Amino acid sequence: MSDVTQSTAKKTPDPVSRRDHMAQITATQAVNLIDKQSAPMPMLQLLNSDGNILNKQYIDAWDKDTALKLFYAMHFTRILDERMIGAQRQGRISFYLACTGEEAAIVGATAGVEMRDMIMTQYREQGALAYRGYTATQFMNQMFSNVLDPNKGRQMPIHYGDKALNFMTVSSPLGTQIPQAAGYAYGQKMSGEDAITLCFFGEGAASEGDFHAGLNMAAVLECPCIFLCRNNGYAISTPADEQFKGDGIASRGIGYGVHTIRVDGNDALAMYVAAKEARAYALKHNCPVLIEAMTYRLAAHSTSDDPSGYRSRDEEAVWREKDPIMRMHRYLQQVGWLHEKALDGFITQTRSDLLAALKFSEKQATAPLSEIVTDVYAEVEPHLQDQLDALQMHVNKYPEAYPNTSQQTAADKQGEGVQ
Amino acid sequence: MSDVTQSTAKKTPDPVSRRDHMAQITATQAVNLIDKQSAPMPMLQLLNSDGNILNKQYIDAWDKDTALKLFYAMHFTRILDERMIGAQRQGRISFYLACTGEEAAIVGATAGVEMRDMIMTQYREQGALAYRGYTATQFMNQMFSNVLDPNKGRQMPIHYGDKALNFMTVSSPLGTQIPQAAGYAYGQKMSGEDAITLCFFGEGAASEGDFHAGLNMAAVLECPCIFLCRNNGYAISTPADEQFKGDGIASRGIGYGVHTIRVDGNDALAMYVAAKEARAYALKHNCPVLIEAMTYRLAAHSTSDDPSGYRSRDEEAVWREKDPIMRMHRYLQQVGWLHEKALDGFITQTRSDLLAALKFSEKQATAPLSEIVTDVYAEVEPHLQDQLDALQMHVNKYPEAYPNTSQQTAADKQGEGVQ
Amino acid sequence: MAQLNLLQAVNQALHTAMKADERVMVMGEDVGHFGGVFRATSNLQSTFGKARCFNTPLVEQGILGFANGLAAQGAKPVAEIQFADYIYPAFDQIVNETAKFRYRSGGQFTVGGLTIRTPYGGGIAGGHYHSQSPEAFFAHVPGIKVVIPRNPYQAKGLLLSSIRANDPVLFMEPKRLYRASVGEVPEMDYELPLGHADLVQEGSDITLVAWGAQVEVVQQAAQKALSHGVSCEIIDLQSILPWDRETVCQSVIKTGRCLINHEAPLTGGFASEIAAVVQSECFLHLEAPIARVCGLDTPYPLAHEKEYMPDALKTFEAIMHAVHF
Amino acid sequence: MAQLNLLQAVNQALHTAMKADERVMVMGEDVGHFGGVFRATSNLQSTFGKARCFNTPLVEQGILGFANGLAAQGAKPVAEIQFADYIYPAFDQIVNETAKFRYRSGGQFTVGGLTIRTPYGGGIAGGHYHSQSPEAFFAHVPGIKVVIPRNPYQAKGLLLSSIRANDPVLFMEPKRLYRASVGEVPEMDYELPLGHADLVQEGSDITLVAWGAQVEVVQQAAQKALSHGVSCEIIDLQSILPWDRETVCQSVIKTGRCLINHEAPLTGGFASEIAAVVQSECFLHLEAPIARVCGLDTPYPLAHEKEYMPDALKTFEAIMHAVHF
Ligand SMILES: Cc1ncc(C[n+]2csc(CCOP(=O)(O)OP(=O)(O)O)c2C)c(N)n1
Ligand SMILES: Cc1ncc(C[n+]2csc(CCOP(=O)(O)OP(=O)(O)O)c2C)c(N)n1
Ligand SMILES: [Mg+2]
Ligand SMILES: [Mg+2]
Repeated sequence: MSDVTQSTAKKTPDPVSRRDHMAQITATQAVNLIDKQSAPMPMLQLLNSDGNILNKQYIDAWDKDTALKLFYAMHFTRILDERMIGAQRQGRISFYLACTGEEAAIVGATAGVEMRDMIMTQYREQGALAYRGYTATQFMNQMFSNVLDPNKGRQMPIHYGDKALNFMTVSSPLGTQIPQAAGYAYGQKMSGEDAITLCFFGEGAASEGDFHAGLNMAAVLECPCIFLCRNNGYAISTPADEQFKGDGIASRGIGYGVHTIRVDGNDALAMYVAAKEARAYALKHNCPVLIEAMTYRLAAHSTSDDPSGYRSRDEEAVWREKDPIMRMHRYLQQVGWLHEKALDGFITQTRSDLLAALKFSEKQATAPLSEIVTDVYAEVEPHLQDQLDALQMHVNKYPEAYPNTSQQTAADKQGEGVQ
Repeated sequence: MSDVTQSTAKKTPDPVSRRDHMAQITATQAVNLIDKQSAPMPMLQLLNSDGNILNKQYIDAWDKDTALKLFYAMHFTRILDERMIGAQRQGRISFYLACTGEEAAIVGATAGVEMRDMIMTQYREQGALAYRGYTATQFMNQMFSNVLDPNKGRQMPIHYGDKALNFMTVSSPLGTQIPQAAGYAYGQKMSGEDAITLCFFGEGAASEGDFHAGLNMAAVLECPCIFLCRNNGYAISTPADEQFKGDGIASRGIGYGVHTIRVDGNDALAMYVAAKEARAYALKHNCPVLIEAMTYRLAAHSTSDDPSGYRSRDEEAVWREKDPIMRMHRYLQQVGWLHEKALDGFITQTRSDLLAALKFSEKQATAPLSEIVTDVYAEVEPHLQDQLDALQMHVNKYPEAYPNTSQQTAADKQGEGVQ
Repeated sequence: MAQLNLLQAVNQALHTAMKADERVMVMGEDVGHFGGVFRATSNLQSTFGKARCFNTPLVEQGILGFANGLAAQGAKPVAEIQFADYIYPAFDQIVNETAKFRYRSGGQFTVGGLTIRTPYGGGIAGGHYHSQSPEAFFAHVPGIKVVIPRNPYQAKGLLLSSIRANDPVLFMEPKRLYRASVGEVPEMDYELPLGHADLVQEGSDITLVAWGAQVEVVQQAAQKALSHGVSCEIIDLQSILPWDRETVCQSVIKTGRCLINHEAPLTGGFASEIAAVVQSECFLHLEAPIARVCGLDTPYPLAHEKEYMPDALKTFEAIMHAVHF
Repeated sequence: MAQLNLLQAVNQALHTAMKADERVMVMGEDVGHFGGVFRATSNLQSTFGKARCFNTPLVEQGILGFANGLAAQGAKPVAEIQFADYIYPAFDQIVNETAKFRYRSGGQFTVGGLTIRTPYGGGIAGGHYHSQSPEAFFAHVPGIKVVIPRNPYQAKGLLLSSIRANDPVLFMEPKRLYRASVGEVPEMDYELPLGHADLVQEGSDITLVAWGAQVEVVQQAAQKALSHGVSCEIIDLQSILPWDRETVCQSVIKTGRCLINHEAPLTGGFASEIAAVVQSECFLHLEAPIARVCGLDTPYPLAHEKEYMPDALKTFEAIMHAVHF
């Protein structure tokens, strides 16, 4: 028996010439199937539903300014959602996707990292932009795909992106940003930046192969990043229990050797603290940290979706009770930081800002026709120039058939192109 | 505080109308990063290096016939490896890939399942075929890509496949068989078969996205299969510690909610018992089981590889001491089942069988030229018939340039085609 | 006969196939209880049970990997990829596995029972991740078949053939026609042959080749050309791989001119293959260069979607150019 | 000047690029200490450290995902895919991400610094998983460039240009020439322009277009044709996307005939694009149909590799057929 232990649990491999992929493994003589219960994954909660702090150690985790900024960004996001769902119903935009119910998870985590950190998202994280100061007009320009959108109106509504705010342009294919975040963080480390990458995704997207690739590579290649999974119970109509059989996404961290924390995603303080500590840990140890935010998608998947076909009102009601904005509201009341009137003012102001921005943005022109071929390559390659020339001639011949760009084309020629 | 536990650790979700993806989750108020140490993964060992049984409970785990059949298949595999590495050095075949050092993991697991179970492999699992009775000539026909290979010589050496033995034809792209195994097992379940799928792969291949897909889908869709990862420390030159940072592959099972067992892969009895129990469990519960076999690739990756560039002789020597065939040999001696003379006879016979088969197979013709277009589709589509006709005319015009098939073509026409 | 839209025709085909053969199983993201994001799989789960119509986790490579294994076992999986734009994570499983399964095993193992359904194409303000037409990628892959219907009647008949074919089939559904295209669909079980083009309209001056939603675009162009005295023959390819070279070439030999229209980018699109074959087979009959009216060589844009599209006007212009060459 | 083989030239280019710019980083399976399964990355890790030349886990979609992120951050990753046959798991990251990164963000974010290196092609008894030539798939993807060298001199100069280009480049290396192609390679740092074809040999009767390892095949065919009195002009495309339409079309206008040769299957191969453009641009000058001498529409076989290949004899036959059309 001693021989067994020696041969299979050798603890001191020769560092120079001899590897032992079993150095840390001990032996057993019993046939036991290990199951998920063997690694319990409790969820961090710092605020209860009354807004009381549950762990006094975190009483000074943030200051009033941060807490209020975060709270206002949550409100901004909620109001934006309401406004845009309305706009979509009115046929003013083609598509919208709401963050409702997940504001604490997103804004909380964003507040917990630094402005110099890169944020990569899935699509439901407009709260991160709101916290970083993206304006009503900026949101609207993207959603109306007009000439003022720095993404040049090339993608559907909600595919925001802003270089200045370190917010990577959203891409629809799910999960692709996960290994990209690892690579981006590796680049940050290599160029000596004091910054990490914060990468958001849904529990549905975590089923993609890219999730596996990203977490494993980040661990092996020592990338300072935070993987933040919003487990909101649904991927469109697919409930979490048809998505995985493990204990959420957090339990996967163990398998990758990635430090992991599960958090109550409707608790802004817990999200803030978790993100802040995760950031510090990731930077200090050059490693990824996985956060699973347990939350709920109160909204429909998108404006194309009607959840009444796949989940009960009953279930939604339970979660409406757990509204993260409400909880934060109570907390701010408890600690005496809430100025109700200022809040009302902010809400009113935001509503009117958004409406004004909407009215402004929807009137802006489309980017000039020539932009159809730019940014495919660094330069417009000859074959694309030829295609543009032919297209331009065609549009000139049939201006009425292409009303969006035929006018612009004319305007361009007169040097009056919209900027 | 009571409120917290209620809202986040609800244990009795309404079965009809209300889902709760957090029903099993408890709350904590401490910020703790969970790491891989939280789920220890010991390794099942039943034979020590002297061949003594470590757990008397398994003293009758198998009978003499099974043990000897398994042992002979291990020997057959080892001899085949030696012979074919030689053949490759002599330039008789282009490529070979040895199983050496991993015979117990592969043959042990194969012995632990039933003949009616489907086996899908990566490429290093010829021991499974040997156990199931693939003959010397069958091996050789594949490796010489001749007309007698039922796979019709379409793939490189070692891409075995045999329908009669329930052994899926090997495919080079790594990991692709993992989700396929889940689907195959689902099909077995749906058609009411009393059978599972046993799917082998390496710890390197377990990095592929297909691994993630396969394990998760098998768990969610309740597929009766065994995923058997051979963790042999290397993926070509890449050591396991540059492949992952978790505790091997076993620790990932937790995250998928897949029952898992880690086994000493050089211990044939432990592998046999683990596979047998895993099979029973998978069938009974309609679920996957993950087995991680801890072993070592004693051979070079393939005949194209020279491991001296990336690992020490020292390290190899440690593992040569742990030779699975030696351990099994000692065990058989201990229990009095070994007939040394019969073994010598088997070895001598196998050597001469293999040599004879090699000499036979290398002389067999290539499949007829017409086979170049069959099996692309169920029928030869018109465009492929046209391409074949043109090719055949071309070959007829320049027979000396296509010596392999020009003769055959002539032979075919005389109705003398090799069968 | 019932008037159905294209979605309903697909749904009816699935019902018919599942009823006739219990080995037919439908799988994909949200295809279960919900019936798919477009509702193409409505009521399949309630009719045939959760074991035969099931949601998968969100992993396209897994959907195809699983479906390959399931088909190898003898079942007939109909796997949905929610949008053709999201088929690329499954590219390896399709190109290296599905398409080579039979060949590599000498016919011992096949995934001939597999059908992959996916909505494709633009015109729905979807930008470059909800508008792609990736048929050319798959047309370059020996071992699968690629089929595209243009209306409900074809959709049902071709889908039934695809499911029952002994070869794996990629069945691409023009999503902008899902509700827009309505027509008579027999309630009975019928199949339309794969690999055959459909002669939509006879004509004498030029052959127009298209498939899926673009057939209606070239029809409009032909209409306009007719008012300028030009008679167009219109061929709907239906099958992209293998494609009906004979029908196309015979037509071009008759008309002397050829135009191919597709939404995908010009360079390396499937029009290039058709043009390459036609110029070779009809060399002595061509009176003008073969024209390709296709998407630009850019990602599919949003704001400039109208300008990007190979629409009827552009097609008309190219027709007139060919005729006056 | 030193005589190097193609592998050594690639290795030298990588050394040169990494030395000149610390943002250049080499990554992939086994590229580290081991120097890659073909040894193309030999000594990079010992020279530039493990942080700049590193092994990745075995996951192509991750390699490209990681490299996309790294490039977006401003680095210049050179990611190796061990065999082109294994690039498909990364297809989504390349087609939907790499190629659209700049476009979708209006130029705010780009992965222009990315280079993907991969060995491709047959002739090494590799069967269908070690022989594929997947260039046509990528040629249909606006937003990346595809480059293929045919000898050591090109390999170094084109690889340096690719690494430094402001666009993502897929750099495909003809593996059967890795050791077989030897030639003089300047030790200095030099670049060859992307998007330009190389006129290998002037001639008057027919234009032969090829790239990579097939250039030498068409050269052999041209040699044989010459002995039959036929003068061939030979063009090595070098860049597949964008490709040099002008050089090819000018040549065909001169010779009146065109043949394209590639290893990949015929249907939907890149020869079809060239044929489609040439028939259009050179319509009035063509004296024979454009010929395509390509792989069969089957998976790349093993036992019948010789028969499958678009070899010199088949090319010669097609030349003579075109000339006597
Ligand atoms: C690769 C890919 N497959 C499918 C889709 C279609 N799709 C869009 S959102 C979605 C569900 C995502 O669920 P989850 O990741 O949980 O995020 P949530 O919507 O809940 O925030 C699906 C299937 C896609 N965008 N990309
Ligand atoms: C998709 C894919 N990528 C790369 C390769 C090349 N390759 C062949 S074997 C191998 C290493 C596999 O290692 P592992 O899975 O540990 O199996 P082992 O060789 O140790 O048995 C690699 C990288 C491949 N065959 N397929
Ligand atoms: Mg979700
Ligand atoms: Mg290994």
